[in-house]
Amino acid sequence: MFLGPSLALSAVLFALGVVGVLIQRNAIVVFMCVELMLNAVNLTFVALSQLHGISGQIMVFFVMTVAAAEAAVGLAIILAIFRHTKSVDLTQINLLKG
Amino acid sequence: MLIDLSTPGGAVLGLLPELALTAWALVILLVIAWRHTTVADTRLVGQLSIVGYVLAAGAAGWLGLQGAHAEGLNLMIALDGFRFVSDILLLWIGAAVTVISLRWLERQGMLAPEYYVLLMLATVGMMLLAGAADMITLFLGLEVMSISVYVLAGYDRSRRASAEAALKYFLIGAFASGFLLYGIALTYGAAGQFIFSLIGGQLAATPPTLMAKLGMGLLLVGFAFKVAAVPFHAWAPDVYEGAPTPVTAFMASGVKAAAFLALARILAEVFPAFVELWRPVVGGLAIATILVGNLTALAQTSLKRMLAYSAIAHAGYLLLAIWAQSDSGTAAVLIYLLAYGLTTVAAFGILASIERTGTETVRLADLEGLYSTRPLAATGLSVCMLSLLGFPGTFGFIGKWLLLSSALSQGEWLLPLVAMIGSGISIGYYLPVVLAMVMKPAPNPTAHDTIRFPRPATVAIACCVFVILVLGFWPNPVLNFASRQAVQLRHTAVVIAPR
Amino acid sequence: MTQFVWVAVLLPLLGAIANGWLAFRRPNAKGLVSAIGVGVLLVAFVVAVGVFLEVRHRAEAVTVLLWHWMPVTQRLSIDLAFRVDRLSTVLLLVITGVGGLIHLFSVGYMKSDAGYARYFAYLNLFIACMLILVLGASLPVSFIGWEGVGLCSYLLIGFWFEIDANSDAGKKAFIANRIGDFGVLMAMFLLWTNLGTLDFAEIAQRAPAVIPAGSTLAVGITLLIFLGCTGKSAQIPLFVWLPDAMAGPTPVSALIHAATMVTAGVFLVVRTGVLFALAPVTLEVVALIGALTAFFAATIGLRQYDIKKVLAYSTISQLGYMFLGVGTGAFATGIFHLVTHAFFKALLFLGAGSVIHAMHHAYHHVHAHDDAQDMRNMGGLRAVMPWTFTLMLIATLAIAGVPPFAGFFSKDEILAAAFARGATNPVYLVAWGLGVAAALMTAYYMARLMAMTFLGKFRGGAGAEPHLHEAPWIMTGPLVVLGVLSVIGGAINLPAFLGEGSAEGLDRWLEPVTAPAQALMPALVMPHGGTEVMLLGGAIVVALLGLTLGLRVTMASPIPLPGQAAPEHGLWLLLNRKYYIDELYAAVIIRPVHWLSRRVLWQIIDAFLVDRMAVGGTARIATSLGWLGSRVQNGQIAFYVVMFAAGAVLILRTLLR
Amino acid sequence: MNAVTVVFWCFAAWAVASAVLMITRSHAITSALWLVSTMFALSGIFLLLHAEFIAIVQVLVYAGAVMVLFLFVIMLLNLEMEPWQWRRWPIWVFGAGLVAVLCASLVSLRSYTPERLAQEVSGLSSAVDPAMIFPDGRAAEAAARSQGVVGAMAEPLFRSYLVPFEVTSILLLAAIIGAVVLAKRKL
Repeated sequence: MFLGPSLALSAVLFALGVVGVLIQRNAIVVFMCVELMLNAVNLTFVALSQLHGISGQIMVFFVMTVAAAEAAVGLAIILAIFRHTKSVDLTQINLLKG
Repeated sequence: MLIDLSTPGGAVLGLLPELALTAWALVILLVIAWRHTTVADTRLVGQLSIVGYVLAAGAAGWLGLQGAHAEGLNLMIALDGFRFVSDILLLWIGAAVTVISLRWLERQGMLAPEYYVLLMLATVGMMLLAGAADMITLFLGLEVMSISVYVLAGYDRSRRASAEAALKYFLIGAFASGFLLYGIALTYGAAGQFIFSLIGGQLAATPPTLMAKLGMGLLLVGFAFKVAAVPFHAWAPDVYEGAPTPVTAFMASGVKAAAFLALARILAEVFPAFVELWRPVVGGLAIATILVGNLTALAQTSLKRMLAYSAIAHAGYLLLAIWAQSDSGTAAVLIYLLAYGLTTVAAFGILASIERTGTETVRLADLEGLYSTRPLAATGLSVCMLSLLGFPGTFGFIGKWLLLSSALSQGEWLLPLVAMIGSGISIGYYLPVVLAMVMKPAPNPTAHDTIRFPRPATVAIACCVFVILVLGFWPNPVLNFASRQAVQLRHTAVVIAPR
Repeated sequence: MTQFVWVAVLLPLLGAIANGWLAFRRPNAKGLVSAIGVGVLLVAFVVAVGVFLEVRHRAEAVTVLLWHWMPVTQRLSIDLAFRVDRLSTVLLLVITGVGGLIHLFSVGYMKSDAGYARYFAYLNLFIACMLILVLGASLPVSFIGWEGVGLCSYLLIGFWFEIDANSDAGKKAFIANRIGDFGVLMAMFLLWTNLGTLDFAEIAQRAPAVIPAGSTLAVGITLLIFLGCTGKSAQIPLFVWLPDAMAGPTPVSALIHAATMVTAGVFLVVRTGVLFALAPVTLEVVALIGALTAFFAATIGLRQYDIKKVLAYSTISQLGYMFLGVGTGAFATGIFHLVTHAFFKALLFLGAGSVIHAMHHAYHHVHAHDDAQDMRNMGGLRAVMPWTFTLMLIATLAIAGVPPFAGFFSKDEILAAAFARGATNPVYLVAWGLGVAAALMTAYYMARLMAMTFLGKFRGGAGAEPHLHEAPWIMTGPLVVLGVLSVIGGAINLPAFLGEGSAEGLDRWLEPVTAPAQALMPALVMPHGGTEVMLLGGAIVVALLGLTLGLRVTMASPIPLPGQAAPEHGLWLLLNRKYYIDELYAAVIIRPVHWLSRRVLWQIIDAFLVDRMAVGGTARIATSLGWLGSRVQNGQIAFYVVMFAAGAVLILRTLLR
Repeated sequence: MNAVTVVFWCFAAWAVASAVLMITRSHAITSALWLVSTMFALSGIFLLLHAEFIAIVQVLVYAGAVMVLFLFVIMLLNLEMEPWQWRRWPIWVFGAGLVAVLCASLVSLRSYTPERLAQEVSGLSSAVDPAMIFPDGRAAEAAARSQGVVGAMAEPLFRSYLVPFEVTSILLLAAIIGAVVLAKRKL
């Protein structure tokens, strides 16, 4: 069953994703860290679906669809900013502030 | 009218407004396939898209008039007056933003008619989010809305600020989605359900568990991001400033409204049993949001950014009504969203017309003497500012009054006091706008010559301003209507027997 | 006619819209603008008279329901309704009557101003709002007017917006008022949660049963209402805006900052009299604050050189008297002074406007840029402006409290009431003492104003002198009417000993309004017989003494032009000369008082402490906090994520507590 | 500790190690590859948790398609190597502390066992059999045996969850339009 261990692993991976968002400067890698967070949550869903039935896995299926859609749009946005700044370094992207 | 949502026919009927808008969006896409080159094409598409909003609003109104309700449980989508009213509110915002975008896109050289399709799809997402009756629809609606708005925020591709706004919104938005999803997962774990009313029943049957508490906390984090509550607000000013102005209007009114409606529904249907747990959280968020939003707005010189912080402050006031968790609170949310939506769309609409082509932001100094050259625009913007300030005689006052009284009727003192202090601080930045327009002379006679008020936008803005004033003195019908719809959102869970 | 009272509100509103439209379309159609602007006021006055004639035979109030405004739940139901009773009728007459005269005066005064139509639009809007304020049947309706008059006042103060200081003054006025409004709003919520109503009639009915007399709740509610009144009526500590508000056109000062709007606070106290009757502590506070303001403002008024500033501080001082009056629980007395003050203060301001008008024209002819409002530039105007001089003299005698002019009766009644209360409560005795001292100073500074303006020789330069002339009749006409009212105004409420039939007219007239509150308070035994005569005599002596002193001290020494040697040094040179007694007096009493007035009270307390620290300081703190918030917003996504994580942790830890 | 448990912990260690490496690499491609590695590890855990379909889709869609898109964009942009540097300011120490607290809150979920969850859901004070409380879980296992893994997913997906399934089509449509609009050279 591995319910507890899966939930803990999920939490650790989620936290690692958050840390990645914090420390990385490359917009693409930051986005990948967000994907890691989504994956971590998927693990929670799957672990719980052993008890609660197939609906949890169906949710995971939808989450993957969402992740794919986000990837398409997100990478397009990153391409768009790259056209302006010739860089995807987030520390350089701070025109808007104050 | 009784609708069985478990059958395909019932689902189609129940989702008629969303389906109508989506179908019309597809029709528009087909039109774009042939006509997407000239200014006239863009304009045509924009005008056509308004039909979709009207159709969808008609469908929502029809369902509402038929008294549509679900046979058994609300599966996937809610069938109650609250949803139909939310739908019409959101559709109205979508249509109004479309109208103020009509000539603006041409002026700014953004000739891609897909803009209107994305606006429609975002509205579909907002309607699904606000009307969702289970977590899956909620999440998907949220994502449909968010993905469309991420793109819209970056739609002005010639400006770096727009791309930056899109990137910031996207990265932090996706990050927040992760929290929200985690919340959904843990709530699912604690209740074994995705359907709101069943989760509510399950959670009410047993004392709060660790998993349920964490799930609720993470869901609150996700929504706090969407409504831009402090300290999850930091993205909002940057994104609002960088996005194309009509899109900013859409985000500040529509996205925020949808998130608030969904939050009201979730707290009412899923977590009514945890009310004592989440109240301190929502109250704390409200206090922080009101104070930070209002104080930081004081320091702004760019009008768009000032309105962004003001939008944050208004989210704080709305949290007050959510906090109250009562029928009058829900009615206050509806009324305040209407008042705030009308005002925000009108204010950003005027701002969009004042903007010069290109990248320059409108500063306070740019408004000086507007009253002498463009009296109607200045009057309109003044009314908007007074309504946001909560000046009696405007609809904003009615909204604020209802918010405060809904919180006060729960015997709460601190929150209304903070709200009134915040409202006092807000004089410091709303008033200078009126002051600059009415009391300062224009820096030079040609200062306002670049301002263009296209007819459709003027009509839409004038309607908004007129309604703000009329409802300020005669809000009766709207108030009665809102309170009738609000009571349909139950604040108690149907407790199911423990398994 | 009572049922048509809304016409009196609607017409000025329509006038405002029409004039606002003309301001953009036909800015030069001044004839049309004046016809609309003054016309609507005339009709409104006729309506007011009609209402008065009906109300004369009817003691009970009539509620004119327009439509339901905010019926949200069963508990809260607010109608947009007007309450026509004897109190609102009095105010209705004063506002439309005095307001109409000031409109008429403005036709002449603003004749050559470019913003003529805009001016009348604001003025009409102001009248509409003021009428909503006094006619409102419930607190929220009155609050619309309350906020509306604030907005109009703010628009009119900054009317000449080309000058930055003017719009700043407007802003200051608005902020001070909003602090007060906060109090009113809080009081409204308190009333609503406790009484479940905001209707004036129902408040009066339910409050005695629900709110225990002397309870914290009663004191809290009334103090909050009074906070609103201090803002609107320029009392300590929120008076700072009124002197600055003189930046607007002079008829505006007359209408808004003397005759009508600033008295709204007094009106509100009387309107919610039952609540105040339940809170004796608040009444003491009201009386004491009123007396202190009367004294404090009069002291500052002693040493001002700007003619409008003198009148501004005088207004604050007189408003203090009104609050002293209502603070004794003698509500009708406060309203009495409100009415007479409307007459003579409007007259004073319009007279000052006439003087400024003349000075301005004269300077305009010789292309001088001296200050047309500085009294040191005036002098000797009696010869060229006999009408204005005579009328202002009447007003001076009225405000100083010389019988039989209007101010004498009202001011004396207030002091008598305070003295009577003083028999049982020493607080009122202190207030009475302050009031008498303020009366002395009032007479002094008014005599000084008259002497500097009208007596002696013209100091504004020989070139300008031939161009001085009396104002046209459209301006002097309203002054004459106000002059007559200032003379006979006291007749509406003569003291009892002057005849049984006509005496205490206003007291009896207002009795249906004030009776519920009076029933809750210990009866006020007014002094009679010997005491009354002594008080009356004392008041007359104080007034005459003040006037004589003011006249003599001012005329004793040559008045230096602005920017020349300070008078203090000049006085020392004259020490052993002709006016030895006066100079001794000046050295021992007048100069310390002047010093106190100008250096301590005005410069330190008013300008520095209240103005800079309290008002400005709050604004600065808020702004710097805002700046801090703005710095946190550094544009770095990672930083935003840290804030996000902090929020998430806070929320989760709160829930897991 | 049986063999399955050992395998689970191996996968877990693999996932965490890959994730740590992913977030600390200075080059985007390396990070992406470590993310793929994490996803493989997770898909192994999904298999152990009896979610075979999800495990396959994880490899096919996530690791196969989405990550290839990432790699494609990274290479398209051809970013130069950015030198790794720790953020110096105390604010990042503060941030790390916050994430540690966040992580600790969430890791407290490790105490959950099927028995505990069953007890909490049922509201009973004595120990209960999870199989009694969670009939859906057993039903899913039975469906997987009778209809096959894909069938057990497909049945509810196209019946109960038809509406969300259709909503995903709107989602993808919006994403396609958005991506095209943003990425087109000329509007």
